Amino acid sequence: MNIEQELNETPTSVYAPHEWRHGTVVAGVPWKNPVGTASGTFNAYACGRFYDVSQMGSVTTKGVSPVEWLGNPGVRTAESPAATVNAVGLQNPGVDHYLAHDLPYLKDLGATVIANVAGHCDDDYAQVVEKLADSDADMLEINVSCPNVTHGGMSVGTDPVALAKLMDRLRPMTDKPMIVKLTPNVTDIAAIARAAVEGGADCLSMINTLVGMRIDIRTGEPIIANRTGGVSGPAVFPVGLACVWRVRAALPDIPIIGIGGIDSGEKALEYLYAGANAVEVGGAALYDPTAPIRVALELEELLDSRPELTEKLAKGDTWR
Amino acid sequence: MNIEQELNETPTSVYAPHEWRHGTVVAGVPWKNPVGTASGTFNAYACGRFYDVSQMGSVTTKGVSPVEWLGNPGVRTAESPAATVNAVGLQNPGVDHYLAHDLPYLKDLGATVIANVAGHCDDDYAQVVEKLADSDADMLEINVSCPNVTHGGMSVGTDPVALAKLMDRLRPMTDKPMIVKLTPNVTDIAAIARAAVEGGADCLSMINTLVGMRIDIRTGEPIIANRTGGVSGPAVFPVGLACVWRVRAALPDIPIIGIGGIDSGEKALEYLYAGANAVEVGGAALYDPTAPIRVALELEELLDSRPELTEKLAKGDTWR
Amino acid sequence: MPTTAFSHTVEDAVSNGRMPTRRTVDVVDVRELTPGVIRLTFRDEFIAENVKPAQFVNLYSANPQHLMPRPFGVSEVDGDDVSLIFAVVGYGTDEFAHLKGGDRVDVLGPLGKPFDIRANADYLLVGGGLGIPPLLEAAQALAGRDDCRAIAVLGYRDAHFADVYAAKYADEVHSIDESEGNVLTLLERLWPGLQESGRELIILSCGPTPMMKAVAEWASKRGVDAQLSMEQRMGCGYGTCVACTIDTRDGREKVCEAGPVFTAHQLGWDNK
Amino acid sequence: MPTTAFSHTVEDAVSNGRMPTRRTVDVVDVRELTPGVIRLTFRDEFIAENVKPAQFVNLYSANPQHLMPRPFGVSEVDGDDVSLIFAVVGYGTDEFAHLKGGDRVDVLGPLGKPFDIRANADYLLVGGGLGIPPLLEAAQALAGRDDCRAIAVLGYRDAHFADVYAAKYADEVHSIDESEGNVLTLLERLWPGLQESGRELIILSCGPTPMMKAVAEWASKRGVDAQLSMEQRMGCGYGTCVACTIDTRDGREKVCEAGPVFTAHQLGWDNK
Ligand SMILES: Cc1cc2nc3c(=O)[nH]c(=O)nc-3n(C[C@H](O)[C@H](O)[C@H](O)COP(=O)(O)OP(=O)(O)OC[C@H]3O[C@@H](n4cnc5c(N)ncnc54)[C@H](O)[C@@H]3O)c2cc1C
Ligand SMILES: Cc1cc2nc3c(=O)[nH]c(=O)nc-3n(C[C@H](O)[C@H](O)[C@H](O)COP(=O)(O)OP(=O)(O)OC[C@H]3O[C@@H](n4cnc5c(N)ncnc54)[C@H](O)[C@@H]3O)c2cc1C
Ligand SMILES: Cc1cc2nc3c(=O)[nH]c(=O)nc-3n(C[C@H](O)[C@H](O)[C@H](O)COP(=O)(O)O)c2cc1C
Ligand SMILES: Cc1cc2nc3c(=O)[nH]c(=O)nc-3n(C[C@H](O)[C@H](O)[C@H](O)COP(=O)(O)O)c2cc1C
Ligand code: FES
Ligand code: FES
Repeated sequence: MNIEQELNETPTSVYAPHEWRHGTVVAGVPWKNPVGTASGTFNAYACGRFYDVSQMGSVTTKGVSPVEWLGNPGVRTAESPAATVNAVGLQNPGVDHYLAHDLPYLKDLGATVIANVAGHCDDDYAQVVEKLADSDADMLEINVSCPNVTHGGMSVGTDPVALAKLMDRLRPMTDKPMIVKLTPNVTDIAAIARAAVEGGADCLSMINTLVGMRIDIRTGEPIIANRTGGVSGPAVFPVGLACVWRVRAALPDIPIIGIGGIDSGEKALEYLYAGANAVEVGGAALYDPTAPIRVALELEELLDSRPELTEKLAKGDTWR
Repeated sequence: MNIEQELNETPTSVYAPHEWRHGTVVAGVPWKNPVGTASGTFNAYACGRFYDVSQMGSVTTKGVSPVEWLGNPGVRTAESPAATVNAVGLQNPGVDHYLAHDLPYLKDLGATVIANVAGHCDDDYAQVVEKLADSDADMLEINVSCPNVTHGGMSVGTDPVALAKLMDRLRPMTDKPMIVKLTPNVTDIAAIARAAVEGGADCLSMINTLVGMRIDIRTGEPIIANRTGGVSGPAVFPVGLACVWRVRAALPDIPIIGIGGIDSGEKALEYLYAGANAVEVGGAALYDPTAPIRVALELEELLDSRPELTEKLAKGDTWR
Repeated sequence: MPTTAFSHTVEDAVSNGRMPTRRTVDVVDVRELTPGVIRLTFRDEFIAENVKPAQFVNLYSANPQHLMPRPFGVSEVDGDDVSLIFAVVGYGTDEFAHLKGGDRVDVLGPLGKPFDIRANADYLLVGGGLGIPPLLEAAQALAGRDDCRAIAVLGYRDAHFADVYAAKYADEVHSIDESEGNVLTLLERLWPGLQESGRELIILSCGPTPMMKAVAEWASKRGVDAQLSMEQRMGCGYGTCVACTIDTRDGREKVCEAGPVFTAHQLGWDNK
Repeated sequence: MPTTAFSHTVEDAVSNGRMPTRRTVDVVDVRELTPGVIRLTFRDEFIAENVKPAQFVNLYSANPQHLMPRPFGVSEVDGDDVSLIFAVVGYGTDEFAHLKGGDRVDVLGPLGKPFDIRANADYLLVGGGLGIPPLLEAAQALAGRDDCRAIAVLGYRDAHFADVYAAKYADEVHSIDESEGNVLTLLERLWPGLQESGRELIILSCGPTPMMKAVAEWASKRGVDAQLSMEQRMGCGYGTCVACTIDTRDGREKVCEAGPVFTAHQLGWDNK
């Protein structure tokens, strides 16, 4: 059997409006299709030049902090095989700017919006969640998995006790579905996942980037000013898939958004078969601006011949 | 500057004997050049058909257990972007067979041999080390990082206490330099490295494979019978490099063998600049049988123009 | 960038007593035999001179995200031209199907243990679907010999895509498709006439595992030796990674090195 | 395999009010101007029609292990043909240097904020080395206009590889190499004659950062406005990843979106 034959031969436009055939529900929130954009690789204005971002299952905005953050200095990106290494360090103009600009802009377009929440300490996260609690954001994603900030970020996401404590504080602040975004840079991702769920997470997303680096052999020094960065792109695909598989095995009922290395409908489908409720496209958008919408369209065609799967998705259930 | 210009234009043969210009010393053991072969991707007879394996800086043999192990059943390998996922499960004919066949064969050829030691429990490791203690092996590598066995393997390599206990037992059993091979599938590789060194490791090697998987979208089931496997190949390069960088920062004096995604002299050189004493080529040999010797030759040319680095290597010192 | 400065020529390998490593060769011809079944011919003197029936070659994708070997049995050799026949089933075979004469492709080989072809015997070449190619190569190897007969027994799903190649070399070609039956149907039909020559009868077979198992059992009941060419997912194809094992009476063996050819006895399919 | 079933045509994008995404275009010509410096021409109607001076395009490697964009300033447009000039410095540029007419390459663009070219002014196009290409495009844009003059001031390490292209469009071309001095040497030499037209004098510059800084300071002292085209490593080239920032008086800005062109004032290089 040729996989290609599963795909419709009539060209489907990545630019034109589309009637989605296979929607899903993630932690109670309807998505037009099971494909979103991952945080930090999506910018409403930049991506909106290339395709109608409201057509995505959801869009996740860049990590937002209580005040403007400048992120890391200098060179922030390097290439690695089938991947990129990035150390942006969560540069963003702060939550007030977000509430005044990006969020209303996206909601006016009709997008389903996940607000990614960043912090250097528990107070930071709490301040952002407080401001987003009654906003128009559809879901909040608590980013405890950024490898490129010294405090907060991954240091919380690698420690089940710290994570449970943070969730105890954030959970009562809003009724919005709360996603916890997990890092693969841990010994036992299921243990962290359990801590997040016990702390009240409605949903988990994984994976954030793997810690990695590149060195310039002309100078012998790291290419990225921050020295190490986060690896994303096709290279991390099997790692993200195994994380979803393991967490699904440990927690049969929690909604999971699968992220990591997705650049085609087939790869998105693998995540659904591993037990994800939905997926997000990250780094692929960096070298192919319409990758997220293309993946959504490709997945749709693959789902057309998989009624058992689409029935489950429609109800918010998962394959396993 | 064009990197290509750094390379000699005269073809160098991967098949013919070679006079190595830049040797090194790893934990007291002289290597003809800083490039070895990684365990599990090297078989003396299979690789020896393609090139003179004694020309390598070292060769590390497949994990060896007290008795024959059959490894995992069924499909053991799957492709992933710029990588492979494998779950061999340490199939090997046992230490007695190793001592009777592979080891003498390699020593007769003049190879510098690292014997990779596998076990399901501390007793297993001890039995193998005991038999290898007075063998002709030049170094022993304790594999506490295989992700594809249920007991032993990675379960020891992710737990500093268990690792220290194992090393306390193995260390007194032999005078041979003892390498501990680390897994990247941990929250803090430097903590594991410290435990290994405190337990008496003379050298560390890293990384073993990352946990990953692939799913067949025709069936919705994992391709590999063991479901998850270990990811190796170019994709893991930036992860391995960052592991070496971090362990070198934590432990300035311990010899380190850098492994992970090396398929060219440039990539080998990045590891040396990250602080490795030497490197090993693993998965690249699976799709290019002469990759290990080619990498050694490429690195040699790059080292020709880096006398500060080669001086350090010659003494067994590192760049950082 | 840098790998170019190293010499990988076949002559260099051979003069140093080594097997040539992965190398880039010219594609001579690519044609579709029936929808989704492709015959690809490339030029490589080393493989052409050395390959034996049931040995295989690795092809490699030109896309460096797809690194793993794609093993294919050799189906025919013509001068320095080496032909394969394969089904398009995934990424690599789709890519190779779109090559054309004048393109280039990376290969390694010949690899694996061939059929054991003994003197003075009659050979039943029993192939199913994409297991047929190595049997064509076996027919070609037997074609020159007076002391052997080659009787091809080929089963297809529908189109009889390989009959024309089998007919070039085999003494007899019998083929069948699913509308009529399978190779067992043919074997039953042929059996009475097969014992006439008085020579030893040997089965060489390649195809889907259930088919080969049935063939082996059929042969065992009749006291006929069978050699079966097996498949397994491969990590390297040349014996270094231990990915490709199957369980045999001799233990868990590498298909790429101990095989792909195993006897029915080794596989435990001879009911002994 | 699957991405082919989707329509990425420029017409489709434009008719839906979108910018066309990454697409494959035909390479028309590739030539080496001086060792290690390449001029590559590809055909793309959309870029040819829309690109403005200092805007850039992303090229992408055909090797899917090398995914990141390679940004290059456009140096000339001729009908639908778009030319770039680049130095071979790494993997991607080496690959592009080996393309030839008839090959294909993936592109995205035009990207970034162009030079602000106002009416009724004299332009000093001050370029250094591989910063020269966008200034050639600026010269071309100015070539049609009666109300502006374009004076190219070009500095090279050795070979004056771009003079011939500058001379096609600029009113004057002055160039220098390291054996004689740098662009500052030329600016000093030209300065007395530059004020004669009475029109506003504007500097457009691109080149190594130390050169641009010196040019900006030279301009500032003389009350001349300077626009500078900057470089930074890019993750996407179109504003989505925030990898490409530099620090300006307006904050930490994306070079690919707020730039590559910044004023000397924005960069804090005007000593005000
Ligand atoms: C010794 C041997 C001889 C073979 N000879 C032939 C032949 O003559 N004609 C023919 O059509 N096929 C043959 N095959 C099967 C052929 O190797 C696979 O169909 C082919 O590798 C699929 O590659 P792909 O890239 O299209 O599939 P993908 O699924 O994209 O490949 C991914 C990986 O899985 C491996 N793989 C996928 N399917 C198989 C399979 N069935 N067997 C082994 N590996 C697989 C690929 O090699 C690759 O490493 C042979 C297999 C073996 C082991
Ligand atoms: C807006 C802009 C316009 C440019 N215009 C030109 C031009 O007209 N002519 C020209 O010769 N060069 C130009 N450059 C620099 C050019 O982009 C790099 O030389 C090129 O990307 C190097 O690619 P590589 O694959 O050969 O290098 P590699 O080192 O193999 O590339 C690895 C990664 O690093 C990036 N990279 C490496 N060096 C640079 C660099 N100096 N600047 C930015 N990214 C880099 C690459 O884009 C790639 O993502 C421009 C850069 C920018 C940002
Ligand atoms: C440039 C860049 C910036 C990112 N910024 C964020 C961020 O702000 N918040 C977050 O949770 N994840 C961030 N990520 C991680 C991605 O959302 C995603 O989890 C990761 O890249 C893996 O998916 P991919 O392989 O599809 O890129 C960022 C990734 C990249 C490449
Ligand atoms: C097929 C295969 C088998 C392996 N077997 C072993 C083993 O027996 N012992 C061990 O310590 N590492 C083993 N490894 C890990 C490699 O030695 C190496 O650490 C890893 O593959 C990363 O390097 P690479 O990216 O160069 O392949 C194996 C890897 C592969 C691909
Ligand atoms: S495929 Fe590697 S040993 Fe057989
Ligand atoms: S390169 Fe991505 S925002 Fe500029």
